[in-house]
Amino acid sequence: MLIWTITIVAICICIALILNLWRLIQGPTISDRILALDTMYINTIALILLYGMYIGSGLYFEAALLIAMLGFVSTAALCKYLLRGDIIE
Amino acid sequence: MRFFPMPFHSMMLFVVWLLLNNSISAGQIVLAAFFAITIPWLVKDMRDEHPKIRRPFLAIRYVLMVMKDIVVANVEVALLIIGPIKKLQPGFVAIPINLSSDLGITILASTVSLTPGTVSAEISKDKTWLYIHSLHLDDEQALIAEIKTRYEAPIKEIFGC
Amino acid sequence: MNSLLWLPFLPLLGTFVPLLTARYSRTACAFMTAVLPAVTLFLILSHASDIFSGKHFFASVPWVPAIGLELAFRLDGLSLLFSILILGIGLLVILYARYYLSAQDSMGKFYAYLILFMFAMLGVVLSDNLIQLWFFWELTSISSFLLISFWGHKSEARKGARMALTVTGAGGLALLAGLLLLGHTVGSYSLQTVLDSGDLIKASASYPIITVLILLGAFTKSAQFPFHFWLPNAMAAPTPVSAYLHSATMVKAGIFLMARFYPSLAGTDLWFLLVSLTGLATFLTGAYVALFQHDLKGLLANSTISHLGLITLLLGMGTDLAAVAAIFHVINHAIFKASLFMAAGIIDHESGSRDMRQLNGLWKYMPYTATLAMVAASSMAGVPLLNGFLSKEMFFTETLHQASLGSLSWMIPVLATLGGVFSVAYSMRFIHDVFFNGEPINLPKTPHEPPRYMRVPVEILVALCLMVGIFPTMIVGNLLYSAASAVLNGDVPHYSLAIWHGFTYPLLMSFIAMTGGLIIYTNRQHFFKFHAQFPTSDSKLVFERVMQTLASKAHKFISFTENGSLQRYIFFTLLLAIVMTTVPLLQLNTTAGQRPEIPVDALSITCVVLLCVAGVATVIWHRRRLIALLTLSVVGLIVSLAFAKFSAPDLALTQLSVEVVTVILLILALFFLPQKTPKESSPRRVVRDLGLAAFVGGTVGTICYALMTRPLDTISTFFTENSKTGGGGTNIVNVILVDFRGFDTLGEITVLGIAALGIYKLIARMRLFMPSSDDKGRPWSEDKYPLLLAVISQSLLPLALLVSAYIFLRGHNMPGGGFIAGLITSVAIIQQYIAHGVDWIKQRLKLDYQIMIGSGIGIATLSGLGSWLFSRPFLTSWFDYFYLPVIGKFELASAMMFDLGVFLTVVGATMLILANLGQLTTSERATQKEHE
Amino acid sequence: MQHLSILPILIPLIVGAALLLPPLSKNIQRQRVAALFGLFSLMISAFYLLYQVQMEGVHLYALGDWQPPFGIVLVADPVSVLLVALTSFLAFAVMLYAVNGQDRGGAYFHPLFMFQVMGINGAFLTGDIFNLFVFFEVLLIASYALLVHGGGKQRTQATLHYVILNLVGSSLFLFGLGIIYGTLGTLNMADLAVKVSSLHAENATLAKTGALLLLVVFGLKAAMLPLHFWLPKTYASASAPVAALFAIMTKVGIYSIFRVYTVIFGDHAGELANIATPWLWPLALLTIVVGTIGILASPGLKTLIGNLVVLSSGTLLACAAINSEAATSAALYYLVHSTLASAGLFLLADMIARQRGQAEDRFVHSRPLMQPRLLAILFSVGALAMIGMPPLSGFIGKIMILQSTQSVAESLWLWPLVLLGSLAALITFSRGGTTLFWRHNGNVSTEGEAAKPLEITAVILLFLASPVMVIFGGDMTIYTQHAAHYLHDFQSSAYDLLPGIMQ
Amino acid sequence: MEGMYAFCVGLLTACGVFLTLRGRSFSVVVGLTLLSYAVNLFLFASGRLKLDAAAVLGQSKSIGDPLPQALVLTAIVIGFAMTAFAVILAMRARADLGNDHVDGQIPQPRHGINQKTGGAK
Amino acid sequence: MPLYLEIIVCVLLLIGGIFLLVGSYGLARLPDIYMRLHSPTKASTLGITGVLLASMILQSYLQDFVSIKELLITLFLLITAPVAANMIAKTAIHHGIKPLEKTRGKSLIEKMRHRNNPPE
Ligand code: NA
Ligand code: NA
Repeated sequence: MLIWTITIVAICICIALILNLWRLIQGPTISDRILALDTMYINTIALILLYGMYIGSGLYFEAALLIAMLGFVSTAALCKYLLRGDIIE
Repeated sequence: MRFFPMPFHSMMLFVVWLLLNNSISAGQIVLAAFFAITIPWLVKDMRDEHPKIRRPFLAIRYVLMVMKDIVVANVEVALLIIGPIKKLQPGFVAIPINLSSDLGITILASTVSLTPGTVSAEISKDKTWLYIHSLHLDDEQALIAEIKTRYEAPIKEIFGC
Repeated sequence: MNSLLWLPFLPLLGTFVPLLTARYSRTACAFMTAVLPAVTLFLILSHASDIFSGKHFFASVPWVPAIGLELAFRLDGLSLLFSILILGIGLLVILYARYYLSAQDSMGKFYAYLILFMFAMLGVVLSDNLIQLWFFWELTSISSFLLISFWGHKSEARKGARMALTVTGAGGLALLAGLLLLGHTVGSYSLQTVLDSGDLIKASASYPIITVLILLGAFTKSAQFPFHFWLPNAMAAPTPVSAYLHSATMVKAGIFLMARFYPSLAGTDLWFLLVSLTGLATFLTGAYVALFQHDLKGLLANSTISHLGLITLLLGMGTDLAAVAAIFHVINHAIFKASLFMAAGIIDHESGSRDMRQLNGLWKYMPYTATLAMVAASSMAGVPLLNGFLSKEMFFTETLHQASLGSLSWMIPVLATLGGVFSVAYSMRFIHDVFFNGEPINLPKTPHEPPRYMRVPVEILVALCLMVGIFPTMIVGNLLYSAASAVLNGDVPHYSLAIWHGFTYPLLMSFIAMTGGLIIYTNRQHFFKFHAQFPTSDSKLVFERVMQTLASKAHKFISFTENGSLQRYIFFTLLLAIVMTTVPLLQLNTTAGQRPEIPVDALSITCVVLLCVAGVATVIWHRRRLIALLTLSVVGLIVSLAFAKFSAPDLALTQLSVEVVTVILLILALFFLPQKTPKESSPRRVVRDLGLAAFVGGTVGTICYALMTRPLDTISTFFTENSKTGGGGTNIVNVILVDFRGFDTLGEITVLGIAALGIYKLIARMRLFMPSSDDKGRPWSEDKYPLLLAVISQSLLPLALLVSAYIFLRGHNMPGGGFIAGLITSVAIIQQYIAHGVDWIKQRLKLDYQIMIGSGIGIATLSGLGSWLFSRPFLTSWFDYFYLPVIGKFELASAMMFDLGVFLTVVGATMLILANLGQLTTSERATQKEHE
Repeated sequence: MQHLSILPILIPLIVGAALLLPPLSKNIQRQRVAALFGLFSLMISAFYLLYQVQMEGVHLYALGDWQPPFGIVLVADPVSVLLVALTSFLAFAVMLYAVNGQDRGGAYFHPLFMFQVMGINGAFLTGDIFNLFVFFEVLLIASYALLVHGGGKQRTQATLHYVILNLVGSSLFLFGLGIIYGTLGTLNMADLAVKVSSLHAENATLAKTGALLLLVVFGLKAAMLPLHFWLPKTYASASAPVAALFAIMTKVGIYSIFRVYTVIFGDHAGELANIATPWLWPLALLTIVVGTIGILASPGLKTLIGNLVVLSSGTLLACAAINSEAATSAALYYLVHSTLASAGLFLLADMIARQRGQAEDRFVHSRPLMQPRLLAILFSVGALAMIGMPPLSGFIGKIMILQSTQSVAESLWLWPLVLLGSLAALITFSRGGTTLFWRHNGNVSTEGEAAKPLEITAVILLFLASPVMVIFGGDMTIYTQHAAHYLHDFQSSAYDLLPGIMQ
Repeated sequence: MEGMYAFCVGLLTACGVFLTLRGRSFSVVVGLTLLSYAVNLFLFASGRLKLDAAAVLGQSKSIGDPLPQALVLTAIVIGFAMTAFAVILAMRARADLGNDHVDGQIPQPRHGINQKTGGAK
Repeated sequence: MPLYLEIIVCVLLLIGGIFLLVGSYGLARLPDIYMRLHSPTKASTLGITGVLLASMILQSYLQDFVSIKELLITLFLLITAPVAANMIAKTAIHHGIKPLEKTRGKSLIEKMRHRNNPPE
């Protein structure tokens, strides 16, 4: 059952990722694209956790944690660029 | 206070360390304590002054309430998203706020973003207005009132400002 | 005779004498300079009697055996003869130059060059080793360059010197090739061996090429046609140089070379054709051209060419007697030509001109010098009772005995006589035009006799002309005989140096030459008119033009290939790479190997789609820079996912953290670089690049696939087995990084540290263009530090540091480690910079990033050095388990120290880059505002 | 001295790190003293290492005490120690020049210089192919940073090209390493050499692509045609001490080619035996041609030297293609000679340029020099050495190279090209020299800067090597022959370096 | 799976190469970054792909080849350093030379070509 | 694994998966940037929480001790998601991106852009 659920959820996430990609490519505004990327980070976190569950390993937790931490920084930096141009001022 | 310039953070760090290591062995506790002391000591200069939590229990209650709201909000929003888009009535709302600390404003804005169909979009220069975007705006005044009573008031109380 | 080893070096020692004594009086300097050559001459002469009696002297010590170079000298008849010429005439030139050089000329320098040249020449003639011979040969080119360009401020001197160096240098290179081939053929670079292996050489397949190459060396040096043009231009040198180099010595080096290798190379048809025809051509051209020179030295130079041609012709004939005649003429020519040059120098010196159209009737002004010059010139013309007559007579005799041209052999004596006619004519011109022929015209100075001692060298030489001319056997008999015997490497045929041989054909030829010469000279106006019809070609101009064309063609080629386009350079680099890899790849029959493949799943397909779409989107949108950056992030993200999926958690972590820092850097770059990318690639260029890109990508993909589908045995099992026991950690990757291959990591953090330092250098004093609005022309927002971001960032910092500590500490046993921890810390700090700005941080964070880098690398190195205390190699790790009450068992390892170094370097480097870049722009903005 | 063979890497590393730390970091005088002291001790240790290797044979230094082929080893053999000694000597002389003020053109000159030396020495000493990559990167990144030293548009421009090209090169390097590891499963060069012989069929084909990719990478460093474009401009625009230090940079590429294609893919490599030769030979000859043309086209002294470096690279590559002991020996001799001579010339060009006002080092009419005689003497020495005319060392190297050709075809190609290259150098040097020193008018430029005694000492030190290499040419060539023999002897250059592996 | 992986590596390489061949420094840097991704994936693949085989003792069923992972880690770090340098150098070049073309000057379109295309139109 | 645990994990996972999908679906579907902002900040955050909880339970079971470090990710996301949303909203407002025609209070955008107070 678990494997099946994981598969179903994985498919959900795959669709979600494709939708994110679609938005990223489609735009229309740059803010949309950043948002899409940010969402993609979140979906990726789920994907990694799911994979860890699938193979029954806890080794990938830190990767998920890092995406959570660093994805935010990169979103913030991108937005700051759009707002101010200079991100470190 | 010399050892704990940021007691709340120290506590959090202590817990988080143990969380991360999934262990409460003596060695990890020593390490947790070590980091709970050193990290705040390292970063204490890197902070602006923030008001202290005056009412910790209220704070906990607030957190729990927000968590519940998040779940509810999400279900609501999920339904809205899946439902017919044409029926959605989005809107911008300006909410007057009366919080004197940046931390308070931040918590309020974050809460608003996490809960029912609203996202904090902007804060006015003089920090007296919070602009939000609502996914489905039925009644503007009701929304303002709900946010002010449900979230702003407890925050004010927690930090005493 | 061991003195032979150091004897040639006496003049070398002597080069320092003039430099040291130049500060004293000129006479003293000249005298002191002359001492060492005189001693050398004396020492060499002291062996003369032995050599005359048939003895040869050899001396050698090994020098560079690898190339067959020995320090090897020989003193035989030929060497003796040339040594005497070099040192004897050299001494006279020293004396002469004492008076010739003006006060402005640096006498010390001149003498030093002169003696250096003397040394080089002596080395050439005394060499008993092919390589060493070439060594000195090149030295003569160099020292003659210095002498010709002695008056370097004059354009002709520079050009003449360069021309001489170029031509003789080129010949020298040919000679080197020839000598190396010769040595290779014989199997030895010893001259004696080579001389004894004549038959072997002539039989070998490389004989023609050897001969041609060696002759090229000889011909260029001896100004043989068609390489003769440099010699007249070398007349820009001070006259003592001309007298010495261009009459007596250097130009004779080529002759010497032919004489030296006579036993090895001469006597074949090839030799005859090359040498005698070249000699003949040179003999005639020189003689003809000499007649029409207006410059006194030009006339002498061309006559030198002609006489060198004569000697070459003799050497080419291949008969023993011709060789003897050649040697004899070498002596005679050296004597009379040196004196003529000196006389010309005196005339130039005392009258201020060398133009024979101005110089007239000098007899009245300098009768004594005129007498000397006339005797010498007569000798040149081949007037009986003078030495020139004797050797010319021998020359005529030999031309008559020549049969190698078959039925055309009669031409040789005829042409020789024709040459003789012109010799007489130009000698006449020298005498008549200068010393008689009316009054001088517009001379800068009133001519008069030179100082007493300036004439002495001329007197000695003219005296020699007479003495050799009248008592040849007594004066030069032995010398000639022993030299000839050396040239012929054995028996010398019978010859007679008598003045009178009866009424013979040669005498007739001499007579024809005399009368013909006189006729031509008296009718010179017609000849001058005839000659004037031809366009004068100034060899200097031609040479310069050729050189300039060469340079400009080269320049054109270089600026065509190295056109400064990086795109082209990269294109070629990749093209070469792809050609080199695809050629072997064509031999690969099947791409897929035996290894079973992992089945495909939906998740992977999704990721592949994401990766490919994002990658292609990056390319398509590379001109919309921010979007390209976003798609690039997606690619990075998927790459980290791939690492995670294929069991490399450490890689995933590293890739993720590096990715963020890279994106931040690129965002910074976005701000400072122009916001728009114009479309400038032509469709053709795009198609070309796409083609190459596809080709490269295809090849890489193919190889990658081929590799992955084939099984592999690696050394990695060792790491797996020893990770825990030997490295003390369960995370094998980390143990490899800090222990098994810690040295790589040390290098890697050094790279990072250096990059930071380099970037700091780049940032320093960088003047930036900062757009005041974004790419759509919208002004920037006024909200510098958004409130939410600022507050939240502060709260995240301690958390991030804790995570960083966690990642750091677990690294040895679980995915993580110093590098990732360092990047997390850096990103956390960068976030504070983004949220709060530089000034805010500056007041609060007192970290010297440079010191962090230094101490990071230092700590990592020191942790490696620790093992020296235990006599183990650098970076030998140490770890142990300890027990403490309460805490329990824990591990301490030197690898953690190492990892700490890594951590510090990473943080220091990243922050040095970003913080300084931020700081710079902030201060710039401030100043800009001030200006406004 | 158990640790002697790692000192050439550690000394510059430690001194470089120390230069970033107080009390050295803030005071330029102290930095100079420390840098000179560091390089001097480096020189001593390098020459002592050379002596030791000659006396006792190859030093194998297993880092971390992990035996080959598992750990990284340093191999101090006759070839590598020769180059290390050369680098150390060069670095010391160049630093002696730089401390007269050239080190002021920007921050971190001394530590970067140290790291650069560390990278070069590491690349020479390492016996591990991935570690070679790492040291390549160390020396490259340091060279990037040093290249911009002194600032200026041209420098930035040249650096940009240099950096990007080398980044592409580094990518190719990694592709190549991936293929090598993916087929052979090991990284130790000796182990690779042993394993490569047992490769068969398809794996051998794959390995071949990797090996040839590496050739492109090394060729890029060595300025092999058509990868040479970057060199003349880069060298001409670098500040003098940097350009002089760069004289050894192309040699790193050359060295790697010798090491990799003699030891790993040499005679014993089975299907991969001597794979580089068919490529190397024509490209080397073309490099010589292009170098020669470049020499003729050179408008100034620095460009000329840059093109001479290309020429010498081509010559050395031709030696590598000939692939014999004699050729390797010739190459080693010529390499040492050309490195020192070109380095000295770069420094000299700088002294000349500083005295000629706007004309700088270009071959044009200008004001007279302040120290014409001194500079002219030094110039002649450098020029003669570079052209390969006696009495300086170039001729021995040239003759060794000419003598090392093995077949008529080889001789027919190489001899004319090498000799014409010399002729081109002769022509351009005589044109340049006469112009620089004699074609002038007016007074000495007031903005000119006379060469300082230490600077002159540095140049003399570099040039002095040339006559020394002639006078002691016998010993020197015996050494290079010995080193070449070592490199070509599979037993000593491969099996002996794998103590734990059964043959 | 290997085929897809190889395809991705090839595609990334191609994208990287194409961008590296562009004229503006930003594109080139992006291209080099893509290329370094491809390189890292390639180098990683030289140890062959394995699922659930993290090189951590006691954590997974089997153990993949840890050596290429360590090599890739080194390569990533070095690549990062190099990219950082290239980015800042691109800025510096822009500051010094006034434009962001890798050759330091904007190439002038050649007249001949313009005329030709103009004529064709 | 006990069935009840498996069921809990599966339910949590499914909830997470669905919310994640809905979040991304909204992102793709909703008509303007301001509306799209809602879906990832909320739906995805909740979705990830579901997956995290599931992972927590499963890993705790698999590794035989309570593994609650996944909470840390939740914590991070809860803290950062609103800020990210705020930043993106700010960029959209700064760029003056027009909301859907029927949006109420459109006039506020100009005020927000300059962070002024709303008109009285
Ligand atoms: Na800034
Ligand atoms: Na690690």
